[in-house]
Amino acid sequence: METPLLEVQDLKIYYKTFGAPVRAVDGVSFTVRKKETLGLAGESACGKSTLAMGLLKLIEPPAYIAGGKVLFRGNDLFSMSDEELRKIRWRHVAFSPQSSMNALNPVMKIYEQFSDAMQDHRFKNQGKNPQGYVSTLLKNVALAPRISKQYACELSGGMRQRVIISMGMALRPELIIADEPTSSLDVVVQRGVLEMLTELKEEHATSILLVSHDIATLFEVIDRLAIIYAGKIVEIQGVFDIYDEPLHPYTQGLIVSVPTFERKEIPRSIPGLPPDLRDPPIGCRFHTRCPKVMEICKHKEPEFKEIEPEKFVACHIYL
Amino acid sequence: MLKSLSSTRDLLSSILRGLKVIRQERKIFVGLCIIAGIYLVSQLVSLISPYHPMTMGNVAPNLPPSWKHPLGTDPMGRDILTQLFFGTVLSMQIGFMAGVIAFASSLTLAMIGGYYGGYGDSIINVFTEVFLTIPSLAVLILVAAVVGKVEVPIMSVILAIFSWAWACKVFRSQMLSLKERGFVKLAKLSGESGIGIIAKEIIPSMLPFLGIWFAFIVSSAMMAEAGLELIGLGPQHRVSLGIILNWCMHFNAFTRGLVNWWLPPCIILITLFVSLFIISMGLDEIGNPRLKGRR
Amino acid sequence: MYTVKYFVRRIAMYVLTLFVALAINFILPRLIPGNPIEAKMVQLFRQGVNLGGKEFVEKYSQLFNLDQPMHMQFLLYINNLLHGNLGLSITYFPSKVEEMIMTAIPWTIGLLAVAVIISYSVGLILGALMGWTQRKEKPSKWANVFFSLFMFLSQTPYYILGIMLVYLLTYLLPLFPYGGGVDLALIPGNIEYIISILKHATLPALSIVLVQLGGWALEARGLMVSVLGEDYLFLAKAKGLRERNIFRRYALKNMILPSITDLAIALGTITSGSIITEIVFSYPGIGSLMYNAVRELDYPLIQGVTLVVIFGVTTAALLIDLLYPLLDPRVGEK
Amino acid sequence: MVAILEAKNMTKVFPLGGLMHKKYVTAVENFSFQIQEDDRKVITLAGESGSGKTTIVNVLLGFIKPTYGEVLFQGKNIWKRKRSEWRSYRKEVQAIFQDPYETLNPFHKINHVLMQPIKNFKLAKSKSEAVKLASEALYSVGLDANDVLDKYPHQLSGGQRQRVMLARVFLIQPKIMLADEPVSMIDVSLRADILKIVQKLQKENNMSCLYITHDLSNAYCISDEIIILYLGSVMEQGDFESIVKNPEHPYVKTLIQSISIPNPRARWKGKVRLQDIEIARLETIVGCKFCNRCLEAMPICGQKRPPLIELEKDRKVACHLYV
Repeated sequence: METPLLEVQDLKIYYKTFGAPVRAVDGVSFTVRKKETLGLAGESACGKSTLAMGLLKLIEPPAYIAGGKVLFRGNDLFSMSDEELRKIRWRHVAFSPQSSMNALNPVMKIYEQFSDAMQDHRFKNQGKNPQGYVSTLLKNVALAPRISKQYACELSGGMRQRVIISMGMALRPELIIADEPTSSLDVVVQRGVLEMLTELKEEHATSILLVSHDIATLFEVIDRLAIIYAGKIVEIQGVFDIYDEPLHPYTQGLIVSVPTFERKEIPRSIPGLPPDLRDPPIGCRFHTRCPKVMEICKHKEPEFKEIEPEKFVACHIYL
Repeated sequence: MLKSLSSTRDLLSSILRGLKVIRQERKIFVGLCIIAGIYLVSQLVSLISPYHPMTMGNVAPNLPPSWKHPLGTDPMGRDILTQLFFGTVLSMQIGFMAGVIAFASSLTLAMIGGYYGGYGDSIINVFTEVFLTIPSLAVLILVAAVVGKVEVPIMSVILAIFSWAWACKVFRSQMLSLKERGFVKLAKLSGESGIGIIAKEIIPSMLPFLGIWFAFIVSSAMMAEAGLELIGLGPQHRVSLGIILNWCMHFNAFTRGLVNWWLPPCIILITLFVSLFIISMGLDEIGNPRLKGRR
Repeated sequence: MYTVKYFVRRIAMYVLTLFVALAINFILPRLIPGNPIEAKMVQLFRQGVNLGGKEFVEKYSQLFNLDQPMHMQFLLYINNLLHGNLGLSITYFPSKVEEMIMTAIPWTIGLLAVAVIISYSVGLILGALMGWTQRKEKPSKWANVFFSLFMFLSQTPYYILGIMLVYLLTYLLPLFPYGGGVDLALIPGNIEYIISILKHATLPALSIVLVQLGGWALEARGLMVSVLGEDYLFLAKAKGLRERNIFRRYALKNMILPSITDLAIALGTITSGSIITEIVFSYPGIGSLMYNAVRELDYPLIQGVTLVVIFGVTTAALLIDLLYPLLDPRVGEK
Repeated sequence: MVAILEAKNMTKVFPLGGLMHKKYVTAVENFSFQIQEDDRKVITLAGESGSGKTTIVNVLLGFIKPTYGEVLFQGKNIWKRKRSEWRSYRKEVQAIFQDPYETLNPFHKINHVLMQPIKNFKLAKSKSEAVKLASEALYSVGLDANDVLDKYPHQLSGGQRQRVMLARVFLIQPKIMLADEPVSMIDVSLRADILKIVQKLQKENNMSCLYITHDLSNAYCISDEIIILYLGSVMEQGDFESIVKNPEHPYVKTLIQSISIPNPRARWKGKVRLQDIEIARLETIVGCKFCNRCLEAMPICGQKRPPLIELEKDRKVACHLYV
């Protein structure tokens, strides 16, 4: 079997507090394959953003990596030196942050923010005319070349998001991690941006890890879907399988809770509240809200495993 | 503003809550203790001191420190330690009074102007900026020179006039951002009046911030006060820390090495300023919990 | 983005500030009960100097336009100002106030400019570095030591620091001269003369620099810490830029710009401080001139000096504010 | 019959700065709508960011004054009312907001936000009655008074805070409730609960509700009618279901098609056209505001603003295709 592009093994990221640490990501394993779009869905404060940032060690104190490994093409990112990791970032794995509104440097022109990354990574593919290269990149996301001479404050939110996506593509990375790339955008713009991202991905054979709370939008573009709840991945399946036959009760509840034009009624919600990650429940973390809870769920943590080919789940029902 | 007993109780409970926070916050507690300590000791000692700070010739002049005169005596025959305690009390009183006056007026102007807007606000805004750019000391010197012999309350007012502007500008901009906040809208929807919103919604959410600026105003008023007195402008016939320094300068105490005379007032002043600054740092941490533990 | 509105507004503010300063300057001395000339005469008489009788007072009152009605006095005052005429000193009659100020002003500007430039630039860099270390999980001990030191300095009034420097470096360790701006025995123009000027200016400058340095370092540290939390800094890290470039192009640049406007606001305070410092060191600048004028109740001189100081500070602040939008692309966008 | 709340040709223009060449932005243009006394409907006001929906809320709640046109409450312009009459307007037109955390003052306990309207609108005669009222209101939204009254906002979850806001509306019993994005800050799995309470509140207390949102699929579950805004103008309005099934305006068509259905087999078809207009240049558009993104644009679309015309009963559209 060929090595996956990115392999995460039992990753743990905690936040230091005065009391017990917040276990925001607590033993997560998954892989991102070549040329695929993997969706990562979860609700607020489930640890999905922390996970996305942690993959490239972009987390800042009080967050810290409490265990696990991240292998990029077989190389352990956490055992690299800072300089080696720096060279991986953006050049091989690009990261588009959640709040793109203020992610561009307000006092540098857009072009300079493209070129500084090219310089620091000694990127030469742009040929003799870096200006023209940047213009092409901008054109790929339907922005005019004159944008490169402007400052971020002159652009709208959707334009800034597109600039960041085209910056992410500039060094031809193998993987793009996009944390809620479109959640602050309008529906139509959201669609446009995601369509562009997919198109660029096809063109350059890039992989994408798309993190979002919005399952309906994820369904539009992804190949496989991972569901994260309270710091743990509970299920990973191909997108059609997970829609047709969601395995984990949380996934089932989540899909049903999304309203749709197909039915004019208020959907069902999942009762209860997500747990406090400082003191998560013993056993399965979802057992306090699970409609199919069994006795074993309350004291034994279900193992995350592949019950059938391509079907990963962590639930006692299937063990 | 307090319409009923229940709101008085609310206020009391919030003050108690504030005191609890202060106890927990080490910086504020330490700062307040130092300031209160300096004031109480000075006040107490000045009450029981056997010497008079102003009357000349009661004791032999130019004595070095001894058991009878721990800091010695000055060239005019006065006990320096007694001067120091009297001076500390007066300096702190003037600074605090100036601070209260400047703080109250800047807060009132900023709140009313910022909340209601309109022409009144524009005028307040313009005057704030004018007072901000004018070097206050130049005008203070002019004022003090014109007024000539000033009494303590007038000195406080003069200092206050030149300490309110910065705070007013900052309070106003806070007000402008706070009044767009959701809870102000909600209070309006709940039928609350403008004054009610300022008193019950906006000022409470500014409390740590107001504390910082109060400390800042008192500190800068005292700094200006001592500066003015140092160059001979200020209340006459009373002794304050700045006036002691003025005498020191007059008698060339610095170049004659009379450390016992000029150093103690300097140390007290710096201690006061640093304590006030530490208090405001503590308040800042309450206001932005993010900062805590950063340092 | 240079918006016309900002430009016009700022200049209008400047004119208004000057006008208020003029008004204060004009009205305040006239609030004293009685005639300032008479007051001065009485003072001189007590000191044993008799200049003459009633005619003398009248003659002088005429000279200072004190016999005119108030509004005429104001118009004449403005008219004189526009002609660069600040009146005659009473104490050093018949010296012209503007000439006295002109001899004092180079001393002050030299002292102030050097002190502000050194303290602002050094303080900013030190503060920025101090803030930059806060990124790390364990900030270095040095950052804390420096923080306490700067906090201490920033809370020390100029004059106290000045006094301490005088004691330390002229009494205990007599490295520098005390008082005056230059050794008057020397002939102007040669190297020795310049060295003497520098020696005399060192202590006053040092006391301003040290206090200001503390203030700017704390300010810069605070600005840097807030920039550290910005999203663009996170993206810069995600972009895998070199540390040095992130510091320079992302952190420092975003932090310095707001501090420039702070400098414009702080000019007034700095000038106030330098006035007292000059007095403490009997440095022959504007501050000392003002101090002497106040002691002698020389109203034309007091007025003139106040006006020049206010004019200088507000103009400098205006220039900074007008230059700022050229540097920061964010101004004018909203 | 007099409408209880009516907006007549309401326009709000904001200045954008610039002294020599003053720029303006028209946030809302010629907006008219009304709610009848016995309507008791839920009307959705939908639009993207910059569509002017927040401005409409602020104008209807009397926070800002419209530049042109008027807001009538029971037939009377609210800006020509006496000061004392403002309170009665406040009593009848209430709102809940997007971010309940922002809307609750962190300084005060939950108690405060419920007692304030009781005191100002004189809903209770005594302190004990006031507490009883508050407890009942909290019970009706599924909260226990003993649990929440003494807590600070940060001690509650997002869902609980929004419930408190709904309890406040229950307490005041207004005739009209404006719900400004009430679920967009709440987790997907918990949204339905809040929507159910909104629906219950509206039905059981005979209120009319104006539901303001950018998220059409949530609004669809509880609304009867919809008004769709684009850059400050109404594009299409009428019965929600018929607009979803059969949108007429090209913008509304794109919008409805772009809304994701949680089904990977029903993905987007075709591509949307993205083009950005700077806000400042918006004022120069004389024709239809959607013209430059419209796939069906005609020459007239760039020259003349289309009027809002009635297609059939309960369906209006502003597009030259139907003139």
